[in-house]
Amino acid sequence: MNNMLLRVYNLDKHFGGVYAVHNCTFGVREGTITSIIGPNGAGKTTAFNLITGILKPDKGTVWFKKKNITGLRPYEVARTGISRTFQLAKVFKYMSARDNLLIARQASDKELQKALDQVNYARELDTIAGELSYGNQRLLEIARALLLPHELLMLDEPTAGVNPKVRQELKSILKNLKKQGKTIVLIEHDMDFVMSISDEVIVLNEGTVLTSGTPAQVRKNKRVLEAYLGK
Amino acid sequence: MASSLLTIRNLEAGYGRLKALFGIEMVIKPGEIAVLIGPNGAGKSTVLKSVFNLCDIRKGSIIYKGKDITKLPTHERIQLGISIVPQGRQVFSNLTVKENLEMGAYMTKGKELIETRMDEVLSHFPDLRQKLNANAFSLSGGQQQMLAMSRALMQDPQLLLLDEPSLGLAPKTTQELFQRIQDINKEGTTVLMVEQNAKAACAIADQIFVLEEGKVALKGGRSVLKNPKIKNIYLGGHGH
Amino acid sequence: MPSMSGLAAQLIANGIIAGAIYALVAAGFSLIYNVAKFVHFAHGSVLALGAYFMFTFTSTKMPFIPAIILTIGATCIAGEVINRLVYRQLRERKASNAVLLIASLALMIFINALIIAVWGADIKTIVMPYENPVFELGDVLITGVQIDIIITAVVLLLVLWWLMKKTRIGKGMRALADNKDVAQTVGINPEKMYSIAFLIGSVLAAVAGILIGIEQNLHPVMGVSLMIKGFTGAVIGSLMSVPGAVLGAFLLGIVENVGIWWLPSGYKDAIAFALLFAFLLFRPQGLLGKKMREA
Amino acid sequence: MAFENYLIHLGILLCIYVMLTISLNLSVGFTGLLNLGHIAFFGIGAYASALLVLHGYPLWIGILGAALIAGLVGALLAVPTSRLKGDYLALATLGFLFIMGTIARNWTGLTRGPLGLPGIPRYTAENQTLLIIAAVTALAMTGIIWIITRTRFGKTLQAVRDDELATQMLGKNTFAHKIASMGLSALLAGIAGSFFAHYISFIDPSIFSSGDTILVFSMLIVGGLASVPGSLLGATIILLIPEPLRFIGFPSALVGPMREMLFALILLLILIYRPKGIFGKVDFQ
Repeated sequence: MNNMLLRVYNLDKHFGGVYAVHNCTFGVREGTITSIIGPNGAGKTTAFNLITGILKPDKGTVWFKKKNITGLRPYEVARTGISRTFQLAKVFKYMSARDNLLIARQASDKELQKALDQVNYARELDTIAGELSYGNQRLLEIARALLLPHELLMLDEPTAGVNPKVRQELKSILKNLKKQGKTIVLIEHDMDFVMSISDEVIVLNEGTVLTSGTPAQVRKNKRVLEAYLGK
Repeated sequence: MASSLLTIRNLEAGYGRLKALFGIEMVIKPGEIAVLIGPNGAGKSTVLKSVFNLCDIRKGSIIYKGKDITKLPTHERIQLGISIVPQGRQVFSNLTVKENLEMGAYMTKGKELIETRMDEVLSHFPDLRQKLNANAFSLSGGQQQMLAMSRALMQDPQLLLLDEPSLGLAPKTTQELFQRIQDINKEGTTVLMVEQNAKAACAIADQIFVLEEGKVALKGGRSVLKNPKIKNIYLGGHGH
Repeated sequence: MPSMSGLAAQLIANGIIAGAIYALVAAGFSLIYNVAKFVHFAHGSVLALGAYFMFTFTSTKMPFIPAIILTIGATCIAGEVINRLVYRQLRERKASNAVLLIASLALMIFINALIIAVWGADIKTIVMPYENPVFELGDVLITGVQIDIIITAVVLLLVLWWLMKKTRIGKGMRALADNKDVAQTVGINPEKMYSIAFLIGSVLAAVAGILIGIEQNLHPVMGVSLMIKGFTGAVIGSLMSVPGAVLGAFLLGIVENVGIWWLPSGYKDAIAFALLFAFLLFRPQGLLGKKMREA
Repeated sequence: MAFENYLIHLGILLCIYVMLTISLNLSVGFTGLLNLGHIAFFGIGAYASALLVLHGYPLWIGILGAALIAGLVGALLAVPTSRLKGDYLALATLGFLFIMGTIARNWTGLTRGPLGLPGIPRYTAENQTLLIIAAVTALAMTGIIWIITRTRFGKTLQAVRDDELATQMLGKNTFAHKIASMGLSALLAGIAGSFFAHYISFIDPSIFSSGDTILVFSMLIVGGLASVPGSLLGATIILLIPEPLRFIGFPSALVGPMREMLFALILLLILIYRPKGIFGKVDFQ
């Protein structure tokens, strides 16, 4: 059993009396694809923002490669080897695709083109990011996150707003990355996508972990469907 | 057409480049409670926003009482008797409860008419009556949601659109809220509601639409939740 | 030699007079900021226009009251012209607040230059039909006009408070300032509200222009320094609320005038800028504002 | 002969405004910092250079002092202000401009207050040589900015402009980048200030003027944000358009205000109809 690359203990974060995340504890095993699912407002994106330093937790700790990274600033977290994308793709809209990628890592055009091919990005390096379709902006952001030297890739709803063809490609892309030994954790709503590629699924509800396990275990668990359909 | 208060025909809509709906068909009869459920990102809220012209409609049309209102500006829809309670307990936090209600009747002329309607509305939400002079930000989450609904009711709408009213509310408050929605419906207001808490919403619904990826996947009465397809829609596993 | 406490009393009185003027500027400015959500820096120049209109109308020997009414009317027209020709065009093109701020600075420069071109750069004084008696209240010397300033400011601010609290239009503006999206769902038309906010702002600017024009003399760039003082007062009190801004403006007037007890009078402006800078950096929400959420 | 001198005078002014516009472009156009305090650094540079030389230091110490002092103040100002967003950053930097004006007016011991500093020694006797030096400096600065914006540092500044949070998540200390951008931008403005002081050989507190702030912003926006050639063109257009006013025979009292009204009007029209400017592709955020 490979060890836990990322561990989160009793994370708490509330906004004006309402708990976004409460006593949230989970781990991500190295070399796996781990998905975080749960109904709207379950605290999935807040958990991502707490791990990557965008939000400071009120209580609890975050450990990465056995090092406590709680409270580090986002650029410090990135330098420890965590690379992430955002719920709404955040590309540098006035810069070309090439310049977007060069911020992550200096590389030759050949290498950059290879990074883009890896995510089936269908446009040249010179196109300005702002003029791309939403799907292509999403792929560019993922390619950029892959180029940044990292050991953990965090994707926040990678399939959101992406057409079904690209969605299938994303599945194969993530599987290839896993083959190369990458560890991936993603927030996702498309259940077909989650159930078909995840080694481990963590179910968040009302800011805390309801259950976790293999896709089959989670699908069978009555309380998960109940969380979605409500009491 | 008389049998339909609101008809949505082949609706395609989204936000800028992001498409969310891929052809929605829906007929809502006067006096019923219609509920839209479905997994996250299925486009539930976008349907509601399209009826109120709060997003970009690409194709299809919205017929209200036989009239095509797809392109009608927002404030004219209010005069037709449609009002909306947006998602997330949106209130005028720095105004008092009474002022929030008065703003609901902003387009109404005549002080007495506003007073009588305020009494009617407060009869549905009695605990707001004691808080009339309190600022809205001092209310609890549940009270804020009830204030947002009362503000919409001040327009005496024929069609009330509710966007996830139970979000962030405790189960007990949600039950109380749904009871109030039924009372309001009994007095003749048609309700179109988007809800994540599918079980509680379907318990009071006359017609249920289950949305998946911008299309209506399932339609039916209160028994629709028992349909085995629900599990696949919510937890995937269509067998690829 | 007046006793120490006498001098202190006089400084405080001067502070209240200055505070009253700054409050009128701050009220107009923060109303527009709250409702239309951008910094209308040319508000001071509109005030200066008011003063110069008053100068022109009174120099035609017309009676005092019609001169005041004409001045207010002309200033309101100027305010609406600015709102419609510049800001509305920018809003329709989805310009960001940064663009609106730069446009307001350009307007400020434009109006100041216009005043110099039309009225000339020399100092002007408004001829008062009746003389300006000096009263002695204990150790404090205060002129009739200065008393008028305080009374007019207090009355106008109370009327503004009543208008915002008790009338349908006032509540509509506060609702729009609070939550624009929800305001539109109840049928409030933002552009109409912006025009009304500008109208009220212009009336306040006109009255402030008249009062200052009578009490001090007129110079083309008077609007800029008054705008900075009114704006500093608004930031100190709270940009988020008109009452907060008014309180901050009175506070600034007093602190500035009492401050020159220790510092040479030339440093009155420096006190204001130091306060502005400190509040913008360390407490942008002002004394009364709620902590703004960072994200 | 007189017309030739007038052209040389215009040439020197143009070089100074190119220095100001291209340096402003670095912090506003390339890094997205709405810095309304740029003219404060121009003034600081002018005073620093004039005071150093008037106190007996050689000219090159004056220029170096102007650059370093303005640059240091720019960097220091960036530390507290770069936490602020959009409006508040603009207001704080504008506030800084007014503060510098007040200090210049009241610190009579150092700056002789409203009397200003007369008799500032010139770089060179004839204006031709000064024009050449100014042109070389302006083009050098333009070259430096052109190169910087193509380096990795320059690309990161543009990433900070487009999305600071995403830039942080790529391991970049955006706080340090913003300080460096403001510092360098101020340093170059300081040099422009030194040129101005030693050319006009008299400066007073009015150098900290909001009018000039709008003038340089017009030049920047007309040319286009984040466009180096745009800044050159913008400075030329805005400086030359009002010049004919001098010859139409308006009373001299009218020329000054007419000039200011004209470029304020041009800026408003550009903001409304062509916010991206001629060459620009970046909008204000």
